[in-house]
Amino acid sequence: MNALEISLDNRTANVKLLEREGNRFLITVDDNEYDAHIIMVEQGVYLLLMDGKSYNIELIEAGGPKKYYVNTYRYSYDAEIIDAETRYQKSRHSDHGDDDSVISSPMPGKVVRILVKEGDQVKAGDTVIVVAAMKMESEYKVKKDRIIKEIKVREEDTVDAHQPLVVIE
Amino acid sequence: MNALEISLDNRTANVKLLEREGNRFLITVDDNEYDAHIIMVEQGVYLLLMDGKSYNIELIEAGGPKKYYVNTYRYSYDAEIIDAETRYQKSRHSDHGDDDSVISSPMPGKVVRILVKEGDQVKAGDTVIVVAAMKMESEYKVKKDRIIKEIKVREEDTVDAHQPLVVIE
Amino acid sequence: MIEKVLVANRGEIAVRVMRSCREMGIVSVAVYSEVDEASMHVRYADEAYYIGPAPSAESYLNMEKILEVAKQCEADAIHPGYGFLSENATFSQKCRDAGVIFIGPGPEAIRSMGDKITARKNMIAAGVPVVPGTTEPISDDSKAMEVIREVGLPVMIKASAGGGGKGMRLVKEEAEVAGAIRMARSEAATSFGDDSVYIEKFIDSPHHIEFQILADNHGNVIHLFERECSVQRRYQKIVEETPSPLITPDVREAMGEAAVAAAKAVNYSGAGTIEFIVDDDQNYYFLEMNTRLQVEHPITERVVGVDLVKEMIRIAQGDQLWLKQDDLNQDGHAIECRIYAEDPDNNFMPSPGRIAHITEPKGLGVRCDGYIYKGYEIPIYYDPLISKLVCWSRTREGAIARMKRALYEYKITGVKTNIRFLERIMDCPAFKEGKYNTQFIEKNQQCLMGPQENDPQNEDRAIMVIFADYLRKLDKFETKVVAREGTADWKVTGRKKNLFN
Amino acid sequence: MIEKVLVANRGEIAVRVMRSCREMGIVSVAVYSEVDEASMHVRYADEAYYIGPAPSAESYLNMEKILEVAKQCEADAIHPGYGFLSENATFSQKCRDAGVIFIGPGPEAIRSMGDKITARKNMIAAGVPVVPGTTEPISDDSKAMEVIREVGLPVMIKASAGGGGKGMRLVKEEAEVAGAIRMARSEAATSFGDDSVYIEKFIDSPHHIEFQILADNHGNVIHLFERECSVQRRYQKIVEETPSPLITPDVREAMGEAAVAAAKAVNYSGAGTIEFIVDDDQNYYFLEMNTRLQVEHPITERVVGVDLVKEMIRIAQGDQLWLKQDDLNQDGHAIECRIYAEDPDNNFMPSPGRIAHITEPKGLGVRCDGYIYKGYEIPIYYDPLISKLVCWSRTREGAIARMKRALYEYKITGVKTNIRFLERIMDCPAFKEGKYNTQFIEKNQQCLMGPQENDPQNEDRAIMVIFADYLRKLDKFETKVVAREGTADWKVTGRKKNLFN
Repeated sequence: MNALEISLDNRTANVKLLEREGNRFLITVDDNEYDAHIIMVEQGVYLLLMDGKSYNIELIEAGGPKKYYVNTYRYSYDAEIIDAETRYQKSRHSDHGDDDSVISSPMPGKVVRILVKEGDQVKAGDTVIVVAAMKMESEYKVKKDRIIKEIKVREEDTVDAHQPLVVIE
Repeated sequence: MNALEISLDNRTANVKLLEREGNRFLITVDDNEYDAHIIMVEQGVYLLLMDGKSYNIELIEAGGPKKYYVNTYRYSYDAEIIDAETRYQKSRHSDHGDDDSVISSPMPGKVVRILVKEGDQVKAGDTVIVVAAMKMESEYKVKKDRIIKEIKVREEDTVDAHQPLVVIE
Repeated sequence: MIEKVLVANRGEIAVRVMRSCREMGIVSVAVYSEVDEASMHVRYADEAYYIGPAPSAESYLNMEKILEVAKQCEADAIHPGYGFLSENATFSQKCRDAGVIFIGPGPEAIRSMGDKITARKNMIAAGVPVVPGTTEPISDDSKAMEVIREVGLPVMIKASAGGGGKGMRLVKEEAEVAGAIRMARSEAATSFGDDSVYIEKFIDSPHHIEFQILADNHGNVIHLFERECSVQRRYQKIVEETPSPLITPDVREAMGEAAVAAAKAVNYSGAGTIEFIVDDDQNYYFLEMNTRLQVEHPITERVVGVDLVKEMIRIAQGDQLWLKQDDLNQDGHAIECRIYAEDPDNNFMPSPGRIAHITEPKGLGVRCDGYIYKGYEIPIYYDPLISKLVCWSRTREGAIARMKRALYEYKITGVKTNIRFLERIMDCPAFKEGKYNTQFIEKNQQCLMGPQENDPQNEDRAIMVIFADYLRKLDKFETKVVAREGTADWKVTGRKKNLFN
Repeated sequence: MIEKVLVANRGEIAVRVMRSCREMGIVSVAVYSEVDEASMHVRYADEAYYIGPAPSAESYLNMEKILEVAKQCEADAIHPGYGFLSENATFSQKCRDAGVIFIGPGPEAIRSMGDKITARKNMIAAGVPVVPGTTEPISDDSKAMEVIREVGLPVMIKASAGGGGKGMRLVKEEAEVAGAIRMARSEAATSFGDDSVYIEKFIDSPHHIEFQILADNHGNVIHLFERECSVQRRYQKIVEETPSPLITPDVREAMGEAAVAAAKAVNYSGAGTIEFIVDDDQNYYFLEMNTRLQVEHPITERVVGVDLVKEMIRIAQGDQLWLKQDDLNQDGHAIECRIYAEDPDNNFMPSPGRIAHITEPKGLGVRCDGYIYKGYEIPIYYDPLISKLVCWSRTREGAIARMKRALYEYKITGVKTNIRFLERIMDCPAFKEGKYNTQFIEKNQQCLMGPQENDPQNEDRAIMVIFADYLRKLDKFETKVVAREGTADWKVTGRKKNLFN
C-alpha cells in the first residue's frame, strides 16, 4: 500500500510513501519528494505543515471511500484513489457496460456480505456481494437486470484473487 | 427493547416506547406520557419538539455507548441506560470484585471477537471476549489477573444466554 | 406590549429576527415546512409549529395556516421577514382582521407602494423626484408615443404591478414601441393578473442607492442614511455598502429628506426602504419602495448603531420612535457580501446539498448572519442564500481589507458557494476605487471570472492529503476488521522511528 | 515596513493578532509546542514552526528558540500577545539586539513599570496620583511604622517585583507589621528573586478601572478611554465593560490625562494600560501599568472603533499615530465575558478536555474571539481561557440584554465552562444597576451561586432524548451487523403508521 496512483482532475500522479512516523510523512508525488506533517484536525479537515508553511485542505468523500472532492484555498479538485481494485473495476466498466457471467474479486480477500440468494432476480446496479480486500470493503454490482444462478462462497469465507464468487445469467 | 430504565443523576426512570414513526415518538417516562419529535440535527445534538416547544439537548458518550453526559440549557446530568445487560454487569460488579470462573453472556448473542488463547495470562481489566447481544457489542473482562483455561466457543458463533464461553482460573 | 412573536419565515432572517426577540425578552415562535424540521430557525425558536409541505405555496405562503398557528399559540404579532408574505397587503389585512399585529406597514401603505403607477403619482405629489415618464397607465400607442417623444428614447415599458424584472421591455427605437408595449402587457397579465403598463425614461448604467427609513404610528419618520447596492447580477444584489462612495453630503441630505417625504406620503409605518436610481451626476429618481426589512439591513445597523428589528417591534406595539434624526450619524464604513450556495463556474446555478464542513469568519468588525450548520441539508425549495457577511471598519479601505480577511476565513464544503467570486469583487480595481454602477459585473468580467491558473505545487499538496487520508482509513479499517492478520508494510515503515529525529 | 510577523503566543490572542496581520497584508508566523500542532493558531497562520515540548518554559517562554525561528523565517517583527514573554524586558532587549522588532515597548519602559517602587516614583514625579505609602523600599521595621502611622491602617505590604497577588500581605493592626513584612519579603525573594517590599494604604472594596493608551515613537500619546474591570475572582478579571458605570465625564477626562502623563513619564511606546484603583468617591490612584495588549482590549476596540493590534504594528514600524485624541469618542456600550474551561460548581477547577460540540453566538453586536473547535483537545499546560465574548449596544441595558442572548446561544459540550455562571452575573441586580466594585463576587454569592432547582420536566426531556439516541444506535447497529436476522419489536411498532395521522 505504500505506492499507488491518485487522479486529480485530469492529472494522474504516482504517489509513494517512503517513511512515516505518526503525522509526519515522507512522500513522493511523481518526481517531487516532500517531508510534511499531515494532521486531521476535524473530520475531513486537514492541516498540512511543510517547509514551515501551513495549509488547510478539506476532503469530502464523493461516492465511496476512494473518491474525493478536495477543497484547497483557491482551487477545488475531483480526486480518486487508483489502486489495484479500482483499476480492475475500471477495466470491467470499460467493456461495453456488460456483466461478466462470473463475479470475482481481483485480489485475495474475505467475503463480508452476500446480498442475494440463488434464483434471485436483481436489478441493474444492485450490489450482489461485498468483499473485504486491500483492507477496504468493495461492493460488486450487476450492470443489467440479472438472475443469480449460483453462489459459490459463504459469508466470512476467505477467497483468492479471481476466484468465482457468484455466477449470474 | 421498547422498555428499559434510564438513570439520571440520582433518579432512575422507567422509559417505554409506545409508538414510533420516524422522528416522532410516543414515550412514557415513569407515569408521564409524551408525544415528541426527537431529531438528531448534528452528531450528538438533538432537537426535541413537543407541545410546540423547541428544546436543544446535547449528549456526550461518557465511557461506552450506554453512559452519557447530558447538557440541557440550564442543567447537566450524568445518565446511564440500564438494560438487561447493564443490570447483569452491575450485579457481577457488586460481588466483591471477584470473577466468576466461567464467563458468559446474560442474553443470547453472537461472539464477535475472542481476544485470548487458551493458556494466556491476562491482567485485571483485560477484555476476554466480545459478544453482540441486545444489538450492542458488550465486552467481558476479568477483574483480577487470571489464566485462560478453556475457550468454549469460536468467533461468529451464536450463543445462548448464560452459555459458558470462556473458563478462567 | 408584544410578548410573543411568530416569525413567518425561515433561514437566516428568521434566526436574525428571533435573536432580537430574545434580547427583548419576547418569546419567539417558528413555523416550518416538512423539510425544515431540523432547520436552524426551528432549533433557535422557543416554540415551533409545522405548517405544511415543502413548497412555499403550501407552507410559508399559507396565510390561513400561519394565522391559525398564531391564534393557537397566542402570538401577539407576526414578523414576516423578507420575501414570502412580507409585502403581501392581503396578509397584512388578514392579520389586522384576526387581531394579530403585523410587524410591518398596514395593507393601505403596501398597496399604494405595490402598484408602481400609484406610487409614482404619490411621489410626484410629495415632491419626490421620479424618473420622467407617464403618470397614468398607457391607454393607447399614440399616447405612448407622445410621452416617449417628450422624455426621449431609450425608454422602459414597465408593468404597474411588476417587480423583479418581469413585464419590463427596453425600447431603443420608435419602431419597437408598439411591439414592446404589447409584449410587456401580455407578460404583466400572465405574471400579475394586471396588464397595466407605464413608461419611464431609461437611465443607462445607473447607480442603485436606497435609503432606510423608520416610521412610527405617530407621524414620526426618520431615515438611517443610504446603502449603495449597485453590485448586482441579474437584478440580484450581491454586495452592498454604506456610505455610498458616490454621493456627496449635500446629495445625501437631500435624498434622505426625499425618502422621509416618500414614507410620509403613504402614511408609512415600520421599517422600509426607498430605492433610488442615481446617474453619474448624482441626479436621483425614486424607483420603488420596499415595504419590509431588506436583506442588506445589517450594514445600516452597524454604521448607524441601531437594531432595526427591535425598532420594528417597538413601532408595531405603538411606541414612539425613541431615536431622532439628529441622534443619528454614519460611523465608519460597512460592506455586506451575500454568500450563496451556487456555482460561479457554472453560470451561478444553485448548489443545494449537505454541508460537509463549515468554518465561519469571526473577530473584530465581522458579523456573519447565517443559518446553516455542519450536516445541514440546504433544501432545493427555497432561496440559496446561506448567509450575509458584514464587515466594518473606520475607513472604506479598512472594511474591504477586513472583508477579504473574512472571506479568506470562510470555508464551506459540501456545496459550492460564491465565496471566491466575492473575493475577486473585493480585488477588482473598479470596486476598490468605489467607481462602479449597476453595470459593474458585466463590465468587469475579465477581473471577476479570470481563468484559474494551474498550480502543480497545490495539486501535490492535495494529493498528499488524500494519500494520508487513505492511509488513515486503511489504518482504521485494519484495526477494526482485519486486525491481527499481520501487519502491513507501511506500518512497519512507520515504526522505523530512528529515521526521523 | 513590517511584512512578516512572528506571533510568540498561542490560543485566542495568537489568532486575533494574525487576523489583523492578514488584513494588513502581513505574513503571519505561528510557533507551537508539541501539544499545539493542531491548535487554531497553527491552522490560521501562513507559516508555522515547532519550538519545543508542551511546558511553556521549554516552548512559549524559550526566548532563544523563538528568536532563532524569527531569524530563520526572516520575520521582521515579533508580537508577544499577552502573558508569556509579553512583559519580559530581557526578551524585548534580545529582540532589539537580534535586529527583530519587538511589537511592544522597549526594555527600559518595561523595566521601569515592572518594578513597582520605581513605577511609583516615576508616577509621583509625573504628577499621577498614587496610593499613599512609601516611595522607597522598606529598610527597617521602624521606618515602616513611621509610614504606616502617616497613612493610617490598614495597609498592604507589597513586593516591588510583584504581581498577581504574590508577595502581598494585608496589615490591619500595628502588632502584625513586623511579621507581615518578614513574610512578604520571604515570599517575594522566592517568587521573584528580589526581596524589596513597600507599603501602600489599603483601599477597601475599590473599583478597578484601567485606561488604554497608545504611544508612538515620536512622542505622541493618546488614551482610548477606560475599562471597568471590577468583576474579579481571586484577582482574575471575569467581566469587563466600557464605559465604566461609576465615573463621571470630569473624572474620566482627568484620569485619561493622568494615563497619558504616566505613559509619557516612561517614554512609553506601543499599546499599554494604566490600571487605577478607584474608591466610591471616584478618588483614583495609579496601581500599575501593563506594558502589553490586555485580554479585554476588544471592548475598547468596539466602543472607540479602533483596531489596537493594527495600531501596535504601525507604531512598531515607526509610523506616527494617525488618530488624534480629539478624533476619539466612546460610542455606545461594550461588555466582555471571559469564557473559561472550568467548573463553577467545583470551586472553578480548570476543566481541560476534548470539545465534543461547540455552537458560538453570532449576530448583531456580538464578537466572539476564541480558538477552540469541535474535536479540539484543550491542553492542560496553558491558560483555561476558551474565548472572549464581547457584546455591544447603544445602551448599557441593551449590551447586557445582548450578552444574555449571546450566552444563551453559546453551547460547549465536552468540557465544563463558566457560561451559566456568567449568565447569573448578567442577571445579578448589583451588576444590572452598575453598582459594584471588586468585592462583587464575594458580596453576591447567593445570587451567583444559588442552588440549581430540580426540574422533573427537564429531566424527562433529557431521558427521552437519551432513549431516542439509544434506539438510533440499536437501529444503526442492527442495520450494520446483525441485519437480516429478524426485525425487532420496536421497529414493528414504528411501522404502525396509521396511529399517527
